[in-house]
Amino acid sequence: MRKYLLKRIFYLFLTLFIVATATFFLMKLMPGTPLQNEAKLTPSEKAAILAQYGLDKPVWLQYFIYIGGIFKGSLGLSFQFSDQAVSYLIGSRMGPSMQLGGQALVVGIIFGIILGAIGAIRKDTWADRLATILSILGIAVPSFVLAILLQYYLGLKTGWFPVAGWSGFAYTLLPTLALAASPLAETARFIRTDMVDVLSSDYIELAKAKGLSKFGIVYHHALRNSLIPMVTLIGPLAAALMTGSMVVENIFSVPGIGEQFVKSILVNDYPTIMGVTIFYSALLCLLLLLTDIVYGIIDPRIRLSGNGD
Amino acid sequence: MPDERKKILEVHHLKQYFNVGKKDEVRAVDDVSFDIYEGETFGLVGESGSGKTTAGRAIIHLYEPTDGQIIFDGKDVSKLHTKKEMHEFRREIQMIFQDPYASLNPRMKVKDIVAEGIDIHGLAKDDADRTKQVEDLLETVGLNKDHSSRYPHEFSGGQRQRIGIARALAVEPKFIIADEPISALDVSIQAQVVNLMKELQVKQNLTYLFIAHDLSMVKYISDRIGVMHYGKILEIGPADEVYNHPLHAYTKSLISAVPVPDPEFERNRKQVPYDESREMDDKKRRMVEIAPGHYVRASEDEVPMYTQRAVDAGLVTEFSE
Amino acid sequence: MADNPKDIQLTSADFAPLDKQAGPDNERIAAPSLTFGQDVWRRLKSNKTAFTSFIILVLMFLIAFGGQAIYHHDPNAQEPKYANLPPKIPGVNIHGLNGHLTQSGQDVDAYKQAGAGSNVHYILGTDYLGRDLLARIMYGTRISLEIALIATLIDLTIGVGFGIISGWKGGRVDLFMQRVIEVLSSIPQLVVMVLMATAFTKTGMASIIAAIAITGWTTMARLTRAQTLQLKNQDFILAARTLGESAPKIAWKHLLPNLSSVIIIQTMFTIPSAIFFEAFLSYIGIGISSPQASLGTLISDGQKNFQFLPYQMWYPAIVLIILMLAFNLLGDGMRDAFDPKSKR
Amino acid sequence: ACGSKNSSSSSSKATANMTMSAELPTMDLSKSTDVVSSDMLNNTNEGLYRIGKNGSITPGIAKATKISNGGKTYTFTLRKNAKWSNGDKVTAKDFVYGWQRTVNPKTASQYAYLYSGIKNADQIVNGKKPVSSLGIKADGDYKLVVTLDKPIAYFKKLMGFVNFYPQNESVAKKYGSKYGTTSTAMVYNGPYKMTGWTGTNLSWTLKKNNDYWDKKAVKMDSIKYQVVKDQSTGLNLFNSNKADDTTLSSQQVKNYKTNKNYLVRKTASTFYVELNRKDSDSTIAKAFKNKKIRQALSYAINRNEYVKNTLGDGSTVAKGYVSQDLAKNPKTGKDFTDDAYVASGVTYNQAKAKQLWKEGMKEIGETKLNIKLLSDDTDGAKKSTEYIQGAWEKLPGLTVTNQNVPFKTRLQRSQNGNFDTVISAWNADFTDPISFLSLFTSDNSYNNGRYNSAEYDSLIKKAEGTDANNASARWTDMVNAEKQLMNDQGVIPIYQKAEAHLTRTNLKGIIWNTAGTNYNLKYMSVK
Amino acid sequence: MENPENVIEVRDLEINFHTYAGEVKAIRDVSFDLHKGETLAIVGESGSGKSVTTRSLMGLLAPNAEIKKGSIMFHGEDIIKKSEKDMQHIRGKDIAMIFQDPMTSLDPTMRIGMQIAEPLMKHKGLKKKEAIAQALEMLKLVGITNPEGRINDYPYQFSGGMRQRIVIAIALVCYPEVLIADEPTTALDVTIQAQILDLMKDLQNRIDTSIIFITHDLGVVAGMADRVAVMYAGKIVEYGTVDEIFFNPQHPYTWGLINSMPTLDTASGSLQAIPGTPPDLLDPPVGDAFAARSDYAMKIDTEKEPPFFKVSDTHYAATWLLHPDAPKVTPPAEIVRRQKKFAAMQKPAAPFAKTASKE
Ligand SMILES: Nc1ncnc2c1ncn2[C@@H]1O[C@H](COP(=O)(O)OP(=O)(O)OP(=O)(O)O)[C@@H](O)[C@H]1O
Ligand SMILES: Nc1ncnc2c1ncn2[C@@H]1O[C@H](COP(=O)(O)OP(=O)(O)OP(=O)(O)O)[C@@H](O)[C@H]1O
Ligand SMILES: [Mg+2]
Ligand SMILES: [Mg+2]
Repeated sequence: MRKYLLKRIFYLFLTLFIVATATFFLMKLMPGTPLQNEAKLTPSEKAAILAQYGLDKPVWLQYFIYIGGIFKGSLGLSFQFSDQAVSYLIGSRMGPSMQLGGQALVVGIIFGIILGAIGAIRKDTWADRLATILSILGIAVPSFVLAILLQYYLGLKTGWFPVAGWSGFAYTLLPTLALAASPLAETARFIRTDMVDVLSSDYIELAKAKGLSKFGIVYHHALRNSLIPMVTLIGPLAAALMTGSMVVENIFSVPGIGEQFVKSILVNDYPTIMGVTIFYSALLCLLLLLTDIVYGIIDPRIRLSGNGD
Repeated sequence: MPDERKKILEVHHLKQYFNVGKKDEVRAVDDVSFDIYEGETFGLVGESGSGKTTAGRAIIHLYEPTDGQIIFDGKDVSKLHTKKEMHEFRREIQMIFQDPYASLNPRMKVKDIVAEGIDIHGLAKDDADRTKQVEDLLETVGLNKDHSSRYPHEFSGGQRQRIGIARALAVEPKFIIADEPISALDVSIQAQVVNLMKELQVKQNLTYLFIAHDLSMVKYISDRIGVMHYGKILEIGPADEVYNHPLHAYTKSLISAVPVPDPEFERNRKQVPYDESREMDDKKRRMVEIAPGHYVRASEDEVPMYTQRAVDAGLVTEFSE
Repeated sequence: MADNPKDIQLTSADFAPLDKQAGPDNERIAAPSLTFGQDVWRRLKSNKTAFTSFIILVLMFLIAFGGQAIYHHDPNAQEPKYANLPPKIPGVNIHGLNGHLTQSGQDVDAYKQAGAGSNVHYILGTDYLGRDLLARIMYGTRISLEIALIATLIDLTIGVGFGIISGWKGGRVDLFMQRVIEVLSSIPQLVVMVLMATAFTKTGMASIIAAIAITGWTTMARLTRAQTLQLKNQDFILAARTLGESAPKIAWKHLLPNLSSVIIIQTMFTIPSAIFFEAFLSYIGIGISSPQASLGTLISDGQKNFQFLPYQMWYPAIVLIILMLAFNLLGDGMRDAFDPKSKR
Repeated sequence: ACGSKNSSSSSSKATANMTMSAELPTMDLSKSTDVVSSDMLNNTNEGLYRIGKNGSITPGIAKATKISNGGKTYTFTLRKNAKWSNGDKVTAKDFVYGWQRTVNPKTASQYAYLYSGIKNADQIVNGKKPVSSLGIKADGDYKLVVTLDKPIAYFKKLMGFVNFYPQNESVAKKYGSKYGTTSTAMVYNGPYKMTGWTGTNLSWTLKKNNDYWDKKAVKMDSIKYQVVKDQSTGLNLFNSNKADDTTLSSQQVKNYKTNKNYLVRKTASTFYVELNRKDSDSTIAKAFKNKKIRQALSYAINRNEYVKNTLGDGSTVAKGYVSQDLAKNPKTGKDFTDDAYVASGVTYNQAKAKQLWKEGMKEIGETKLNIKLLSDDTDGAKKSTEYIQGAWEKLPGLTVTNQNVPFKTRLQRSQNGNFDTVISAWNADFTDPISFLSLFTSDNSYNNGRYNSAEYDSLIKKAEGTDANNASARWTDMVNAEKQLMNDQGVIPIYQKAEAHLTRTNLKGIIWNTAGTNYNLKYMSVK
Repeated sequence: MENPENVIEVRDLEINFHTYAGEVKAIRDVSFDLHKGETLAIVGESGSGKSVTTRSLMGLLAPNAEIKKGSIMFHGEDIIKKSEKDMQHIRGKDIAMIFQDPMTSLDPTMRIGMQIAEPLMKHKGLKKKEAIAQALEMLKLVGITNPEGRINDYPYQFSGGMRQRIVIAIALVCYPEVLIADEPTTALDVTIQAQILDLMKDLQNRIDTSIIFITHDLGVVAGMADRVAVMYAGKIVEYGTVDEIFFNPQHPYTWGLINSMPTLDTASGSLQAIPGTPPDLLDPPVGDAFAARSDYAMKIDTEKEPPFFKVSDTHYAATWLLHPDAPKVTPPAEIVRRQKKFAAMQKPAAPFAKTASKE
């Protein structure tokens, strides 16, 4: 178990190192500098400013400085926000994203499970079909369409929810809804497929033979057995929610990291792009590792030592 | 009584370990030696997980053995380096599998399944020859040529198993490893397959390594039997002898557990328990020929005991030693 | 049970032994012979949702790729004076299809306002440059599908190849290949997209496809690897090996056909996700570049005017949603059809 | 959270909710480069002057100004009642510190180039001279002496630009690299103080600054800002009374044109097409050196239709290269664009376009031309390229390929001359035509299309040199330069950018300028 | 025919499955009784309908099944007519079932104690604690060593034989009147199989349930059954006491079955295989379904379905060979040998034959 964990952690760092290296050099290939009004500067002025950002040094040196910085927890300075540390930027923007992502994950998963379970239990009935269509709609409607519909109808027309902004729990509701659609859909589909499998397994047959009611079977046996593999979905899903929220954050003016990421891309703020990329990768790897550990803990069939592939 | 017959296969101290060096190391086959003579059927029995399949696969070189020697037709299998030698080896030795559902590619037509070996080894002159060979093979195994354009899933278990046999026969092998070819089949179908195998053995002068856990069937088809347990062979001997006068306690226990389709017999059946811990002491054991051609895995101090048993069973006279 | 069986009157002819040769064939297979494909097709057909989806997709493909033969409107022809005209179908007087708009709370005839003659009508309206929206949606669907198809092709070649090699080789090779996948899938697709946009000096088809090519195939590779790992120990593969079949041939003859279901199903999900990825890129402004259009660019353009010209968002959005629904439902149906467990 | 529901309820507190389309990147006066920070800094800080209505110069910290030495020495007398929000007095040293900090290469200010003309500024920026040699001296606490290398006609206007505002040395030193990165790591001497800005968040508030010397003039208690990047969201916020000001997109404009809150704010920003006379493709270079072809390309564009139907965001047809509402004739008060108007440079005439095209093509001996049109990949830019492509392709034998690339890529390629035609935009830093015109001198590095006219060069040189202290002569020089450029069709102006707003009518006293610091909210009030 | 000794009476059962290819006539007119305390073995080839028959007793047929005809009387009530809710009260309590594969029939994520306790909580309304306590007793009963230490383990921690014991514990925990064992030992090694079979016999004596035992291993039948029903192609073709079936079989299919197994005495020579494959139940043949594979087939077999002919009070067989007008045939040698043995057994102790078989 320990050995396995250490190995996994080693791989995690290896992955992050490769990601950091790859993004660093790729970013170096891209045009663009911290200069905001490049159009108006003379070359010598430009050179002076670039020197301030350490961009006058040879690339390999910049690379070592950058990698060295990561170990000290520094991801450099943002081009867009002058003098703002990328790590501070990420730190201050992470909160809202995590909150929204977390809420959406909870909402999505709970309703997804319900929808998926209904589909599996009532397989091939109208209820199943309805649940399927509903859940696919969750994936089929682009989040930016869903978000503006929610904002327009539930925010502006009815006035039930704040239209946009970020000052209190009420402001999180619409973005959460908009975000929850896709985890809901994915959960529902996952649970349905999995549960259909489970429901046709021998131990469900035995449970039926015990005389358990349909509810008892689903609740005590089918659900638990479908939920455990579900854990493997949560890791990537959670990571996706943090990264995928950029559209929703943009529309609802949420000061989140996703929204900032897109902005950084649009203004070529490379330190931020790199920082966020590494942050995302770290988050993803960490969530996947956690997922595996949790999976090993909650699934009695799997012992970590056994799945070291 | 030295055997004059030709040994087609010699297995010397074969070891096949999995996940070597890891915590979950499995010694699936652990120091196994036996010989198989040309034209005979050698039965290998043992509980699930005792290493029968692994032994079979190691012999046919699906695994790289951890240790030991396999000599087939006088050639050391692990020394077949050139492609051609390996190719030749692959023709001479074939395998029949346990699960008739998993052993046929569900996406291929029967004729292509059967002809696979013919294609690989280029045994057909042309398409017509290929078709004819396939049809002949199907007929040999009791199917008709209409079946050749169907897919495996349309066949019953027994029919599939016969297709598997036809596939193995297509390359005209000398030696066939049959890994529990009948365990997945219905009783009535088992007989079809067993009869077919016996018939083919005579007709085509085949040698079989017949793996099974059904002792009565093994006894019926085999000339000699090896009993495996925990990766080791515990007893080897002529089929009748092993079945009727088992020397090793494990063999005894195994045979006593076989259900017999005779209510009267069953009513009086006594099961002999077996204490596995005996095998677990750290004594050095090797195969000892207790009676002619009848070997038991024993430590030096156990030999007299087994000899006594053999004498009691009338397998040897007291003086033969 | 039978009341008096012995009373049944029979003649001795009835008891004549049966001629074995003339008797019924005891190895007969009664069921009609179905190839795997036929079997899948049959089951797909019996699944109404999936079949409808299939038909819809076929239609959409036909319209997207061949529709211009019937609807001859240049999707790029500008008519700025007729910009932002709502749908108008001659003879139909339903609000939304009659060329009327609600502007500043008032119902106005947009066509009259734009000074369009009575012979001017756009079935789905026009966009901000006065381009025919129907033509653009058809064109956009085509571009979206093209992206999806190319992404799928890449999935198939790189993903499947990678997965098979990784699974088949095992050991160190597998370990290394798994790491490659891990690294690739932990870089956000968006970053790759940005990098590609730069590498290609502009955003557009090529950079989107390149981005998908770099990261999109990992799921396929994972799936095929897992499946290959399972298959490679199957008896029929072992049988092929004992017959002396070479590895590439085994991959081609035995692995691929048996992977086909996994591959096809995954493809059904790759296609919509590629379409979706492009739509998302369009929204944040790094998608297909003008005057090319994709469903994504059309929706994100329309989305901006949603409150005033809802049709500009809805029509492409509906096409996208139907496309997504159809692909997903077909994918689900395929999964059921390929799954031997649900064999009936 | 969402306090005063409607700002029109003029109860006790006067508040308003404004929207911004981009984040606030910094509150460091030396580092501000964008409109958001310059707007915020302009309202929370004050320099020697404050730019008032129509670019007028209104009093700031300077009470009196003396110009001597042929316009090369400025002596400012500072008011004694000006204070920082931490209680410190605003003194001449603060100006010296602020200016020196900005030109100091260590600060890496990107607007230090505006100091060009102040004594030694260029050398200091390039690290050739010490910071202390900058031509600014404090003569006691309340007297400031600035020395220039040459007269700068618009120097007073420059003083209303945030990079020339004073900075409090003790505060700047205290926060070090954190200075200006949050609303608390900053000190204010203007009408408002900023609160609630963490450095990266999307909302903050301007509160009335009670330490401001002219606080009596300030009517607003607080002005809340929210960054809204999606224009539909902005409109929705406005319609739900959560915002009192928002910008509109084109389609929104179409629907709100008659709304009582509708307002258009012009910016000193002109979009124009440059033609590469040094094109690597010699045929294209040859074509673009032909005036008839250049004119044909200009005549082919129906700017009216484009601005009205396609762009529709309140932008107006360019009257010339220099933007409208930027500068007025010092004598007649007429707008620069009226004085320098050359109709042929910006009119649409398809027939004429085709005719000129044919003639031009004949002159260069070609029948077909294949050119690429480079531009940004933003929405507006895409629309422009699409439109211009459509318009140009009506000229016989001309095919146009669009290239929409990221902003920085576009810049790089324009500067490297790696383009056939490019849609460029220029926005003035300060409210003087020279801010535009200096660009097209033959040696200017931003003259991407390599427009080359000795006449033009000499006119600009005169305006910046010999005529610098003579307002009307300088005006004439600039008008002539513009006419020269237009007659040559050196560039093809398309439109002047404007922002369409919905601004609640009860918001009064907002001063808007097309260049420099756009917003002056000192006199803002709600009715 | 109502007999108080009968726990279950199945009459004229016909079950079809709807499939794409048509109706699979899986059960074609099956009738049998289950006596109190007896073990009834059902043998037959794969696909002959053994599982479907027993599943219908539990009301656990696949959704595409349709009961065309017949009744299943349990305590005077027809199970077929019962609602799903009512069936839930019968399942696990009155009729319990053991499945073939111990490796997959336990919920992998639930502690085995809980799995055994579940029926108690459901049917006896016991609290969790009491139920677990009883489960522990049951674990002891089925011979799990150190049950206290293992009650909280998960299935993967047990070997196949242990798991099958647990499955049996689950089935027996409510002391059901009827226990259906559908090939309970097919997946196990012979040594483990022997243990499990002994355990079942032992438990049956203790709690006196009636067992329906499905298998295709005649050896197992010989050891377990009191009575045997032989199924072929959806029909019962012969039934009788275990001795009658093994020593005096009448149906050619039963002959074939017995003949195809090597016994201790089958020294050499070839086994008598039944040629061919069973008929496709989509389109069952007219007459005797076995005719196509039978060496003794007669013309009538392809025309008319044979009725049951009585051999003895307890022994019936559906083959035209028993018709008084049918020519006498000689069964295969092995059968002749057995019949001789049977005759020998009958003569001296005819009155005791039945009791003897009951042990
Ligand atoms: N590839 C492998 N990796 C690891 N362990 C293996 C592998 N193959 C087999 N084993 C293990 O080796 C042992 C022997 O397995 P093998 O399949 O040879 O037994 P068997 O006698 O054929 O059993 P059965 O009767 O169930 O077929 C088992 O414990 C099995 O789990
Ligand atoms: N759900 C179903 N749909 C269609 N046909 C079915 C279904 N279940 C069973 N059958 C068919 O009913 C017949 C009897 O099946 P059953 O499972 O009772 O056989 P069995 O005697 O138990 O065989 P085995 O020994 O293989 O378990 C078979 O032909 C089978 O194909
Ligand atoms: Mg095996
Ligand atoms: Mg069954």
